Amino acid sequence: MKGRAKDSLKIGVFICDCGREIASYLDTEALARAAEQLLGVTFSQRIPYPCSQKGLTKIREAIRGAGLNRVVVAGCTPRTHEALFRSACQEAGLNGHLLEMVNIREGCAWVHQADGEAAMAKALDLIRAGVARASLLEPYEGIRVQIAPSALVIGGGIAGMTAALALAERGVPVKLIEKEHDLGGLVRNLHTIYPTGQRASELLKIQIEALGKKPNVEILVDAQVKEVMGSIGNYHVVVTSDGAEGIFDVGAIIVATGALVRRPYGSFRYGTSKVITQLELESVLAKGDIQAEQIVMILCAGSRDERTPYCSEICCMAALKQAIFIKETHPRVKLTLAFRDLRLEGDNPEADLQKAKQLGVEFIQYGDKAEPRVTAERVEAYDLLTERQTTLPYDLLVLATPLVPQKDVTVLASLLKVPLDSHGFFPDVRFRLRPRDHVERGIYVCGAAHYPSDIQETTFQALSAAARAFNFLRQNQVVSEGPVAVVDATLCTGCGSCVEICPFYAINLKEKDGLLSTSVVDPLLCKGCGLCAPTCPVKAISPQGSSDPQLMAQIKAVLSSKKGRGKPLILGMFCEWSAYAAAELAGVRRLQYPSNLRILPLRCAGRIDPYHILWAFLSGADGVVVGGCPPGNCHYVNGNQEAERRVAKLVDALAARGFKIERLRLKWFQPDDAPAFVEEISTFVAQIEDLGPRVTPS
Amino acid sequence: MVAIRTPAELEERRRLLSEQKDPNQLTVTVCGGTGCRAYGSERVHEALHEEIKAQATQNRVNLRMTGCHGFCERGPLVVIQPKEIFYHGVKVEDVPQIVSKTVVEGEIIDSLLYVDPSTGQKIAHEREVPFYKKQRRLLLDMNGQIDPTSIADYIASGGYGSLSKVLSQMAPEEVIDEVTRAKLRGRGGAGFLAGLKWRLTREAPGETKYLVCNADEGDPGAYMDRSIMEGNPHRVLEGMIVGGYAIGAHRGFVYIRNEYPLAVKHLRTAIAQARECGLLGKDILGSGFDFDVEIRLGAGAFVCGEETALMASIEGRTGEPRPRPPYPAQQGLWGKPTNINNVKTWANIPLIIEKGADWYLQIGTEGSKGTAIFSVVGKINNTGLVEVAMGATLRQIIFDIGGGIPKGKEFKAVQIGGPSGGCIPKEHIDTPIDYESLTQLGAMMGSGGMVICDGDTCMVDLARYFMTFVQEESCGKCMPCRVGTKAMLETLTGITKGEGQKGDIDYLFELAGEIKSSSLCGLGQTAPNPVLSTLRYFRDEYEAHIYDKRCPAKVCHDLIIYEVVADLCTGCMVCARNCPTSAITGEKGTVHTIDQGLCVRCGLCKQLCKFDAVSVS
Amino acid sequence: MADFSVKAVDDILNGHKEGAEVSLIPILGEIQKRYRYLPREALILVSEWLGVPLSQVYGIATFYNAFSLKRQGKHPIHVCTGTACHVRGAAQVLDRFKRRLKIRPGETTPDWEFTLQTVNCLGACALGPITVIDDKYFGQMTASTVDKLLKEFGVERQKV
Amino acid sequence: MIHLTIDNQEIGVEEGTTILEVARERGIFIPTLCYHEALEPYAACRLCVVEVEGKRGSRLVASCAYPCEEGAVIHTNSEMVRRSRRITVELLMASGEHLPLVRALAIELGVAEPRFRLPPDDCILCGLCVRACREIVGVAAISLVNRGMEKRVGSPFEIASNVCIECGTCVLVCPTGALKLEDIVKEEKAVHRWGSPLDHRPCHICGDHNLEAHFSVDYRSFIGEQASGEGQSEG
Repeated sequence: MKGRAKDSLKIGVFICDCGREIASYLDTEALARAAEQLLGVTFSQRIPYPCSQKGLTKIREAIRGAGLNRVVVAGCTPRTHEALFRSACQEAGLNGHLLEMVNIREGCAWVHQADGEAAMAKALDLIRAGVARASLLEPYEGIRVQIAPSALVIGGGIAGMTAALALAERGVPVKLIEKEHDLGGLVRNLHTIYPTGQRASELLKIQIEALGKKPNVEILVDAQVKEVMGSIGNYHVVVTSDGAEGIFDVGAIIVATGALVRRPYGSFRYGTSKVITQLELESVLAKGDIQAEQIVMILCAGSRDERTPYCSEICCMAALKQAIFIKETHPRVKLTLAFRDLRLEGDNPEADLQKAKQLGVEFIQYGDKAEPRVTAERVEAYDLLTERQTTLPYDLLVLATPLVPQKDVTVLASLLKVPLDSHGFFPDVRFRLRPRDHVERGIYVCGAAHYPSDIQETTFQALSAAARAFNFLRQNQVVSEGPVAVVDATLCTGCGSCVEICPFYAINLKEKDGLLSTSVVDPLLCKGCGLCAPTCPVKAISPQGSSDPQLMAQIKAVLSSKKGRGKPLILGMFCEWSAYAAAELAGVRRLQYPSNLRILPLRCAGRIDPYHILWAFLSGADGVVVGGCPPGNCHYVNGNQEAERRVAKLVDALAARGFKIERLRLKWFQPDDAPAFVEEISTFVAQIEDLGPRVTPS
Repeated sequence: MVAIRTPAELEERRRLLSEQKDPNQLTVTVCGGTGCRAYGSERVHEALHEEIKAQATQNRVNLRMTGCHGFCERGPLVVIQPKEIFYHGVKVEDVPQIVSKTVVEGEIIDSLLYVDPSTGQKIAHEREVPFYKKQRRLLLDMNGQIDPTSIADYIASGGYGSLSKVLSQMAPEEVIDEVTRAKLRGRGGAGFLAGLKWRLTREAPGETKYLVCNADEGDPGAYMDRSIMEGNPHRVLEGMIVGGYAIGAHRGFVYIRNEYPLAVKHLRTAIAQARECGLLGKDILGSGFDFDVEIRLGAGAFVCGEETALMASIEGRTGEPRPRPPYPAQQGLWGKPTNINNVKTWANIPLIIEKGADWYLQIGTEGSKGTAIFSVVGKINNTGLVEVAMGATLRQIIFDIGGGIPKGKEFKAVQIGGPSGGCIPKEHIDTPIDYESLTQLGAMMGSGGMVICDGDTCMVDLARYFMTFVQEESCGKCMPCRVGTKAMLETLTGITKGEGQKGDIDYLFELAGEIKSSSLCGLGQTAPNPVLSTLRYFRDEYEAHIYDKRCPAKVCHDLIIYEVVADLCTGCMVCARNCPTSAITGEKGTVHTIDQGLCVRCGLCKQLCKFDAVSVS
Repeated sequence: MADFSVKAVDDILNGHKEGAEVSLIPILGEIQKRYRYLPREALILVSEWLGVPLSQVYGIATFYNAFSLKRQGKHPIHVCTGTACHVRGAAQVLDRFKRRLKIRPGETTPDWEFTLQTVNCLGACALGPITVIDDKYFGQMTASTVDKLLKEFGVERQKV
Repeated sequence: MIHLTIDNQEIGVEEGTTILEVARERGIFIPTLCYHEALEPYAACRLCVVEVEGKRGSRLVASCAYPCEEGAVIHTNSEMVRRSRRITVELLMASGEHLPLVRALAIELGVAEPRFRLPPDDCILCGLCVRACREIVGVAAISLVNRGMEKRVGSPFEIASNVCIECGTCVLVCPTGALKLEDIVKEEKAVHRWGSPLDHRPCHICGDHNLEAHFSVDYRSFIGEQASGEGQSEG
């Protein structure tokens, strides 16, 4: 883009009166005339309502008539009106990404109502910045990719089978792979289902038969995912099934790998003959041979502690179910249920509880103090009620141990490029981005792979995942309009910094010339946050529409009215999700704040390069404030933390050289807290004003 | 039933069917309208079935359950053809007798006959019953005769003749001309000329067009649409198919309340049969014209009677009206030109086509042609569905047909048109009713609900009732309707509670004016009518409530007290035992007393007292 | 959620393969019919299968009277408050039900036996005031017939 | 091009423009609450009503949605219009008397105080947020819930929406400041029970390892000079 000769530019600037809303605070005509003088501007006009039918027609006519190849609309916030003007451009045959909106309403007219002169200066600066950016804008078409109209379901448990069935019902070709030799997963070891009391084996039989009847379902057992190639819409999944290897091309993947019941070797004397897990008891019940006379059940055996902090949801109900069954079939058995605290789901679990008590099941709450101690003959447990140790002799000890993630989840996660949560389950990751910029991955998780859950919940999750997969496949193609990062292969050294930092696993290293490797961006995975750009040591990668030249041009332009004015000038580089939104809101609420703040929007504070800040000071800023989302709220996972770290580093570096670091600040903002924003800004500006203007080197 | 491929085949089929049907065939019809069913007509029907099997073995007897006969007051109704012997209030116990005597022997059972309250003489034949005699039953006629679940019945009695006529002999424009010439006005209430509406839709640009049958009869106290769909669904379908042909639509919807399960059932059957016979679907009667009808169940929102809300509901969104223009005729369902008409409008079409516009023009008044159906309810002897030619007077409807007010009480007013209509006092009892006259009187044809009020009806309370209704049914989209009606309701409630003050009436007028003039849809624009018309004719009652804190009709709870009339009370304890709040005390045999502090004025004691010893004041 | 099965909802959804906004209200109708209310899971699945925003589904579920988000009692009681019934004293009937069951319209008795509801006209005005229990019509209701009816359903009368 | 008279001035406008658009372009003030240029007209607040003369007398139409018609005679501020607006505002005040926006309108139209009151509520049900979320952002995280007097803005099941992108557009368009983002994004963000928080992937390498280099090259002098400059300014 450096190569472009400026004279080829034909920028059209349209200044909006917004009826009286802008015009009564800013001399829009004067702005239009001033804009005419700017480099590259060949057309400049004031319009009462550019967003009205009439206004849009004017813009379209100007584009065609004056052969404009860039459009700048200075008026209200892009948040509400960009789509409108973008389509107007497109209708006039101009690529929608060649539009730049300058917010002189919320961003200027409404917030500096008192000081007309300063407001005008600021408005002009903003327009300058807009034009500067516009002159460096590049057309962008977006990406369209056909979706392979089939799905892969990983895991043949209840979740997997339900999901596969639901998709097959609606005519989607499904591949269902199970790593065991039989379908059914955990449920295979179950006796009955809670709360329906249905035989687990029947439930499975029904499901498996139903699957068998579906011609469009292909089931592979003893199968495992070996590799996942391709990208959104077209995954090429390499699957090995007893020796043989096959590649499936699918558009959607449903992860239903379930979970394991932990076998707590080394604790609770597990492994000795008289100690079994809750799950193992199920098969005992299925056989129906209970010799024991004294059964003790310990709930939360090794869960909800430091090692496994979460609750496995299902154990309490299962234990209750088992206890009732045992007492009903073997009334003479003495059965004690030691629990931390009962967590029962369903319509009225109380009823089951009563039933158990009537049947003579004994309950002991050992609470959080101490886990029960297990000796060869008895269990020592602290009874919260009686507040003393009690001894429970047993000849069968049943441990309700937690559900834990499958051994190989990390492998699968890295193959699929999806994150795992701290426990090792697949979280329901949602990036809170504009739909236009955000492409669904086509990977969905359900069942215990997600979180320990009972049959009802699992079925629900499976159907829900299937539904989302179905609607994803039904689109036939994915469209991504949002700008993405581009790599200048001639500069890229293949250091892998960007690969490491990308929160969306969107960048890979590819072989180049056989030896050196270079970064390649997957445009469908990239969200254009720009985290990669500052991290690149050679500035080989940057997001479209916010490249370093563009940002620096904006910075320079927006600070240009500095010349000859005594007042210090502050630059705000604001994340559009938080700080910039708050600023707009301040405008809507007509909250006034100092006019010597110049604001530039960024997709994410993580785009900030210390470079830009230095450049801002060089260009005459007396203070710089960087605004981002509060920790944990970053829409791009950890852009705000990145920004924080970089700024901190810069601050150190500057401080070390005696630079007044009060001039540089990084702040978190809530998008809907305009008053806080105004206060924050005002105090910062005040501080800078106390410091006085920076003496720039002549 | 085999498909019918050409008009000729239809006529042939008709001939066969009517040949099979011997006019002197002994036929027992039981009214199967929701009203009579609620009275237990289904059980009567079963009993008849059994008895006939048991007794009337030798002579062939047809037993059929028909649609609503309209005379709901006297249900269950049984009519024995061909003699048309009319029994009312039939109970299961009467059945053996009916079969043995009337069916087998042909004798008439006096005890089951209808007695004309005015003359005191017994009437044996349905059409001589005053209730029917003075009606002009164009749309309801067949209800009492045909089995609504049998397309054969309908075809046999001339059904789908208009359709075949239209498809074989008339161009779409001609159909529209005919309807326009007949001056048929929309029966939904507003009375817009149907022909004109059709033309607008036909001429609106765009290939795809839809038509809708508005059967969302939400207006409380009106049930003629339900009765037609229950009793003669095929005529509605025929009307729609003809309309589709005229307008150029190939897909129609019936938007029907789900509070009408029987109507839905019969309509479903009818559609299935029509499809089977090739009267719905592709290439109807070999004309090359395709048309099909889908049923959409309303989900319980009065506002969906409003056409834009109705369309939103069909499209699968909340039933919120949208501003017009664009009108449905320009942009309706899914943005395509759409014609919406009421059940009765569609049911009129086959008649007009069959008998011609000239015939139709003879019925009714200058401005309003054809008949009007009213559901005459409330304080009236013969509750039921009444169909009269436009221009009939209220007196004819209420006294000649309706049999006057129960217990000889005095007629006070009639509320016409439900929540969007208004009250008409006795002064105007002789006004011929049609669209114009009703609007002039501050009422409205609306859906034809007619609630008769006597001296015991408090007009303020009635107005308040309707305001409560619209307030509950307002979709809440536009400010005047959502908050305005609430404000009116609160004011009215205040008045009925005796908390009314000077200025209330003016405030009501102000609000009413605003709501009428600036609400978004018809619901709001007509909501104030009940209040306005009662204010117009019964201002004195309002003032009685406001100024002397008195409810002339003795209805408004907070303005009345119940008292035991000492010399009538026998101390039977009935009231005391049943009083929900134990406000009544007194020993057996001694005069009871009502503790006004505890009394909630539920009126139960007055209801129960056999000695009329409880008075209201 | 005992009687409610997500699988059954899936079957209902399967009946409408064209899956679009158009079939939204009919589908909700079927679910309501089957469970007498709309369980949350059901609404979520409907939204996801039809690809209609959950907010829209929820909006519709709360807009129309026919839909309920609360679990309903075994015996729904519908008291007609249509005009005809009103002038014939429906208010007293409703009031009696309220007092006897100690619930307001739209509420359900704690034992999940009855749900009280008002309806705007069942079109059987001749019988007014009308009450419908378990789809059975009861005409010419009075406060005392309310007591009789409730007795039939085993609700013994205790002085209020 | 069609011709009409608005407040006694004859003008020609393009077909398809609404009365409000025309008025605004002509600088004629018409109050609105539920109108937004970027959204489909909603015609719910009824504040923008204007008088249109017709055969059967004048009538009020919502100017935000009503298209200009050939030969129409429109009055945007007649007594009829003002009366209607006064009552509309009075009704608005029933629950919104405390809102600056409403008070301003009341003063403008000369309404002292409402004769009818409801519990105070910041939301006036203009529906802007709902429509913005659906039409502009394309997310539809919130919708209008219930009907009639119970109507309000809400997210499904009254819990945090799991599709909300926290773009703040709803807050931005809200004319009364009723809407707070946390209303939509508070609590656990999921209608699905298993919603679990994003894992924050720590970044392994430092993004600024090249900063030193920059100092060593162009900027060192600048910083140095700066330091001294600062020094001086403090004296």
